[in-house]
Amino acid sequence: MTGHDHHHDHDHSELSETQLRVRALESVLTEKGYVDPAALDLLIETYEKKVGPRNGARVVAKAWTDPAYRARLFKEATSAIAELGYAGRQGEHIVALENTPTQHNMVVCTLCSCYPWPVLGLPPVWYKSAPYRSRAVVDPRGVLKDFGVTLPAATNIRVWDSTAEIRYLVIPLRPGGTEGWSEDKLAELVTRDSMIGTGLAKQP
Amino acid sequence: MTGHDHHHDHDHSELSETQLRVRALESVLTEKGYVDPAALDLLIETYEKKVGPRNGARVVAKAWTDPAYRARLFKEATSAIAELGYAGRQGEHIVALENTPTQHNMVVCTLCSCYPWPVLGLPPVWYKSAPYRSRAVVDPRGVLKDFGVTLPAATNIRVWDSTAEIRYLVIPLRPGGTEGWSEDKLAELVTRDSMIGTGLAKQP
Amino acid sequence: MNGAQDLGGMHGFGPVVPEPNEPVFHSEWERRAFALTLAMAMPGAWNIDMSRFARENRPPAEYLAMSYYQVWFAALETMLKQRELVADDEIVAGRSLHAPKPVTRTLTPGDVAQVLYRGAPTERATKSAATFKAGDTVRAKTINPLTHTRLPRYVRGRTGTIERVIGYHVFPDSNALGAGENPQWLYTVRFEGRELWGGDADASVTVSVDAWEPYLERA
Amino acid sequence: MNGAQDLGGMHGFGPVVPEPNEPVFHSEWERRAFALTLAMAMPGAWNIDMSRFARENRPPAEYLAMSYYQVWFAALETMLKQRELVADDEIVAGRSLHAPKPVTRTLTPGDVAQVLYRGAPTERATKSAATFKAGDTVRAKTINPLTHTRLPRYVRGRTGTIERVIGYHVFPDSNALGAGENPQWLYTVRFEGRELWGGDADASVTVSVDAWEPYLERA
Repeated sequence: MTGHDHHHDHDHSELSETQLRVRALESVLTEKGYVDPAALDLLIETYEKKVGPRNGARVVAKAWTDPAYRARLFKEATSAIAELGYAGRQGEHIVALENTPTQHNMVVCTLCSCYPWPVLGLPPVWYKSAPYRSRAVVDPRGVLKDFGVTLPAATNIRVWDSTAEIRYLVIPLRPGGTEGWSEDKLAELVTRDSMIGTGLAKQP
Repeated sequence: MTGHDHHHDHDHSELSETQLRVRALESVLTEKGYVDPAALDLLIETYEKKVGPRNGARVVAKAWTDPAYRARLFKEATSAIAELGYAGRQGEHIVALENTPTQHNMVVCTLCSCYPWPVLGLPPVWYKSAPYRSRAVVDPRGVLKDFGVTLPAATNIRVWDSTAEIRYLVIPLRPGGTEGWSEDKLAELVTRDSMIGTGLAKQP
Repeated sequence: MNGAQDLGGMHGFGPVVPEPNEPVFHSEWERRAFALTLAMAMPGAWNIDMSRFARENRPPAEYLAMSYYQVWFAALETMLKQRELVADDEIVAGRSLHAPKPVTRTLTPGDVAQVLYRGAPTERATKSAATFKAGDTVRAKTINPLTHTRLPRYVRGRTGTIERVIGYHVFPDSNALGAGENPQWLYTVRFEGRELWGGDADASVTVSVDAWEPYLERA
Repeated sequence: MNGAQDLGGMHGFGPVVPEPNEPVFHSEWERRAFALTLAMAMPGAWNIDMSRFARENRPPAEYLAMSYYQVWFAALETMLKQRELVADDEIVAGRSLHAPKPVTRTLTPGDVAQVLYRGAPTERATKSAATFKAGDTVRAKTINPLTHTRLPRYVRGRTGTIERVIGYHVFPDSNALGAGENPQWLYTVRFEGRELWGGDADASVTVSVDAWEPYLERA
């Protein structure tokens, strides 16, 4: 009944059990010729090393500096993002959401873990967790508080529940005091959370 | 991940842990003078030995044989039931529900475990369980199937979710072929489940 | 609160499994946890709505993994600690380490029969006339309080019919908070199964809940 | 299904806890479970909606107690067994004990980049005109299928506005059952927070879902 301690113990034994089961299943699937371990390695390497929120940050920085790109991005994000070479799985149909001084966007998937992989990589644990999925749609300001973010009461909050195959990318507000910055330098200000809507871009 | 086996192991260690915790807490509460173990024994004895579905069966058998009692029962069940000496905790406000050939009643408490203790005793595990609480309100015929009961498609089913302090007692249909039976003999046909609505009275 | 206790209409729990010849209790600790819960209500001075909230107010994964008397016992511990009747170190030690808090009454063996027979009726003298009458069409309000409520999610926003004006009863949403009994008119509201679950649902099913007036609006 | 996966609006899970400098994976088995899941879709010949249903279709207490990749892995095992690609004794033994089932394609290292880059678009050539247009007022239908659906409980029966006609997309409710892609018009439907959660909710909040035409009716 000491819910917490107990659950930790539980998790640990569960983890090693899981580790063994996963290894066993991989052996079976490999022996049967259903999977090629080298392909598995490549899949892992792709999402661990190559695809991540730096992709999205480049999209945002370009949108901040290039008005024509910004226009294409809000008109048809999938192709505008593909211009930078980002496309594919879990980003087949992307929509860019424009934060403004009066509207803040926040993205969630209450039913599972839908997330725009090509621009943000794989979702963090909190994004897939019950606390976020349950509360984002009913108490987005409370969720923002968990991230240390307080928006003005006058800012409207728009929550997007990713219930279909459309993936949403928030384009945060460009911080003041960054006039004349290069795209590369601006991209450093773009955090993953600012593109989900649980954070803001860093102040310079 | 072998959900079932795993959960059983989990339950067993949890049980002994719980056993120790309950014993420890009883010692603390007794030493502090908050509880008297003799009063605890009496509470347990009351619900383990004295109060149970035989009480409700007597009410039903009387309602089957005594039209004036039946009328009082459906008009004001709490006092009609008190005539037989059954009253009190978790039965302060009782309503009797009349099964007819065209309407079957079933009682549930989706939010916790509300149950008419003075006439039925303490609820069985299945009544407090997630399968019953989740399904009774949406699929009562499916629940009845779990109990081996099939009602005619033409019978309307009325489900009562005990969300307040009103406690419901189903008065099942009197089985045919019991003309002239004594109340005592009839009471033998009245099962607990028939007074919840997940069963019917036994056939003679 | 929209916790794991609000189970009406959820899927995935599998069949109902009745236990043949089920005993009243399945182990000695269940007997004691049950009796302790009943006996402590008097010195603890909490009401049934506070108890229910203490039971449901836990992480859903925990609520669903615990047996029903485990939930009761955990809630008893919670309430004892909240009121500083028992301290954590005493629970660990299994004995009293601090002076007891003065309590107004404890349950004696001589009290038991009478206390159980009396129960705790929730009907109160009316202070107002009931707004609705049998036959009225009402809608269950859309509310989502973080605190205790007895309006299940599956009826919120749904339209039904007042079947019976039950009486004027203690309002759990207030009583659970220690904000007074705040009695309100209580009604049995009957809903068509199809109103609750949609056009594919069994047309022969109706479902009722007992709902206090603040839960309802005229439809 | 109204399983534990349908979390929108539930209470009791506590705060969101971001992890500083979170790694992409937290252990080697997460890496392998992730990659196995992606790689097996080709020989397994299941679609994403079947995968989602295999993940959510488990007892709620289990779903909530498992980590996310544990859920993925359990679903992978389920789908492999359902299709008889792997047998229980092989899972226990950790090696192949029976002849493999013929599969049409497996994922080679040479495929990976292209397969990921291509993805699996769900838009299809339209076969009908969209019933609704931007600005229309619609109600999310009351449905409670035991099978896979992407209409969360918290919007059912609620009235919102069509904000955007997205396109004509594969319908998960059919696709998850192996009953064909059955594409349907897909819309972004926006709801006022107060319509979903009641008058006490934050008036500055709106919430949208993407909903296929069969989920909607004119309000």
